[in-house]
Amino acid sequence: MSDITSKIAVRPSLGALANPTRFLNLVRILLPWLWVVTIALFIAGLWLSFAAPEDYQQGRTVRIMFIHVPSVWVAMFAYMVMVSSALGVLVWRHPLADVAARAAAPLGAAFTFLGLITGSIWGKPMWGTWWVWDARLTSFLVLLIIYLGLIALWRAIEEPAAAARPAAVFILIGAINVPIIKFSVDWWNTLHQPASVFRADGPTLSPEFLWPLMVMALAYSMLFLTLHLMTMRNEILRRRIRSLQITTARRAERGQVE
Amino acid sequence: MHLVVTDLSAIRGGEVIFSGLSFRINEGEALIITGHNGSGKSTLLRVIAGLLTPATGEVCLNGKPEGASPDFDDRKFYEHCHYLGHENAMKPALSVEENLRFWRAMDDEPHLEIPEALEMVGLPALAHVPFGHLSTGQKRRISIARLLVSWRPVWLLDEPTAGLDTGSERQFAELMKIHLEDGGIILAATHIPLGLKNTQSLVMNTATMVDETQ
Amino acid sequence: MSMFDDKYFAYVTSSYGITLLVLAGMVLWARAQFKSRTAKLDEMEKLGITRRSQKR
Amino acid sequence: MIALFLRDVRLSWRAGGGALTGVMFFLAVVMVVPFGVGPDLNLLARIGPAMLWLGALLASLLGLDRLFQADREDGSLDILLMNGTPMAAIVFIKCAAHWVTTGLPLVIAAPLFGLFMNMPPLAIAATMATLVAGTPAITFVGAVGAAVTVALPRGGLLLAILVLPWTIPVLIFGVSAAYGAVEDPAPFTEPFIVLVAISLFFAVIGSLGAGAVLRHSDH
Repeated sequence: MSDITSKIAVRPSLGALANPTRFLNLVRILLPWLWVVTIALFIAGLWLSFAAPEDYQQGRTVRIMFIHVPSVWVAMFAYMVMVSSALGVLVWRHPLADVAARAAAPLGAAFTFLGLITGSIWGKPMWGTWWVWDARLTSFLVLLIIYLGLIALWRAIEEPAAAARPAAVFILIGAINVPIIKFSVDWWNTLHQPASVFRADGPTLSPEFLWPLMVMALAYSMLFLTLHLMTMRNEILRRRIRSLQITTARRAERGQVE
Repeated sequence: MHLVVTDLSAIRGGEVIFSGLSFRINEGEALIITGHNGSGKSTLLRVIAGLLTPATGEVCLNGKPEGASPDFDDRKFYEHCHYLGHENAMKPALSVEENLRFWRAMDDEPHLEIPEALEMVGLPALAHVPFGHLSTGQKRRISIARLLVSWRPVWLLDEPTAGLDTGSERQFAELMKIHLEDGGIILAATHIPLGLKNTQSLVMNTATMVDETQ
Repeated sequence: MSMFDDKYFAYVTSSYGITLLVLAGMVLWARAQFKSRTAKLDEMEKLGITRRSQKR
Repeated sequence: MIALFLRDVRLSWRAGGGALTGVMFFLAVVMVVPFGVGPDLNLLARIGPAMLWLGALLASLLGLDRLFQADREDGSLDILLMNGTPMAAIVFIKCAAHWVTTGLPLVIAAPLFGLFMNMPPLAIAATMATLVAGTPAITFVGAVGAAVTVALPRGGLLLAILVLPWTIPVLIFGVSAAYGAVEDPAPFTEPFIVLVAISLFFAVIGSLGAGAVLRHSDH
């Protein structure tokens, strides 16, 4: 019976964050500040977006842009975080990499779902239907399926260490979809309007729209970062409980001296 | 209360496993079934447990242990039996306590409380541990604990001490003694001497009855 | 108030409403999970510790 | 008996339980249709109810082979067989638990997928109603297939083939009821009532049948 004593197999590796206990302390210290910054950004963003003038065509619905676009960006940002975590698992074998990837998946799925819903509500008055099968929306729906597939994969394999590599490989395979989303508006003639911020020759949005969008995007990103630290902490705790259960069983086995 | 088996025979896959088997076991007695592998020990236990239909013969339980529920007799025979097969009948994803609580709720005659049952098998600390994390020996002892959480007079045990170390074996022999003293009946297919007093033994390959031996 | 009789009003409020629901849901879910796990961990640590010191 | 229901529901959420797989498969089926059929919205709206029904049918057949196999592999099935309760009741409760963890999520997800198929709200509501009435029939009839194939290694595939013929009436009445709600001449209530009748009928036949098969299979 191999004697599993250490709670999480920690190998010497780069970065102070590698040690889960130190990471947990860091999170405990950082969280209050992160919440303060996130809430402040949200207040500023919402205030700015409601101060923005109405769009001459869309009227009031342009306000939906301020919550649709950030959630799409964060959905893809979350996937980028998972891709780097997947590399962390496969290349550098960083012990927290799988934790980071696994913690980001539900958040990414939620932001993707939000992006789909708000986009669909925003599109209804303009396109007349809730959903249209065009390149941008479909590839974004594929992103949601990839997220849900990853969550199902992680839930299917009970042993966390065993799930790390297959999940990482699946993340990398799924990564092809993100550029497709980004450039789908350019490659195919889509109903979805072309990129208006991150473009070769600079944003086409006028400043009073650009500022609320930027602040809201920052607020969303900070929210994601805060939630991601929390879900990573939850995942570490889940693994601690699990290994503590294993050691209790092992100790009961060894303690069986009549 | 006594268990009577008359002219029992079983055929599986067209081949006669055993035939013309009759015996009677009284309250507080045990029957140790031995024989080489594939001699039909498990088949006999599964037939008595009602999981396999016998070719001929019948199994019946006469009389009633004191303190049994009024409608004791009219329930099917196997409802008075606990069966412990090669598998442990526990879900790896559920914790030990959840598994035992489930089996205790499934039977209508609860017996020991779960902590008490775990204490009897010497694993009190494992209540919250998911069953999948236990070692083979511990899993076997938890499936033995299942026999304790609800009361059924007849125990049908197929290699009960498989995977157990000597300490746990002695502990289980102790549990079997207590069950016999409580007026139960035990049929156990095992090679390991369980040190029980009033036992009959049945050697399966020649399917003959060997009378009372220590 | 022109703000309310605008026919787009329903769209804006519903999208903001759903966003608020989902974001708040995520935060509450994360906090609830944290609380239940720390509670379970403390309970097991306490249990775990007494088991170790108590010589059977 | 509630204990068995609660255990199965709780199990489907634990690691390896597969609670999400039914809905995911349903989403995959609905998503693939526009790629095959083309993004023409009113065509999609016309075939919407049929596609939702096909997806729900295949998705609920998906998880059925594990209905008894999991219990057989870990020995629980033997102990359940020795329980005092008649096997039909045990099968009924396991089917109910399976329906709640697989069938119900399909119904809850149907409106979202209805939007993907550009279906009008009335059609979505009708499809949801027919799905609520129809998916139990699939689970119960599938239970008989699951009981028959419980000992076979690749039971899942055989189950789908065995059970598909009996699910055709469910599909026919389900889709016709869904269309009935939208096109005026076609009735909604008549096929819907037949659908409910089929579900109740299969609930009895399926439970009794699967119970008998499990009871008398000398494996």
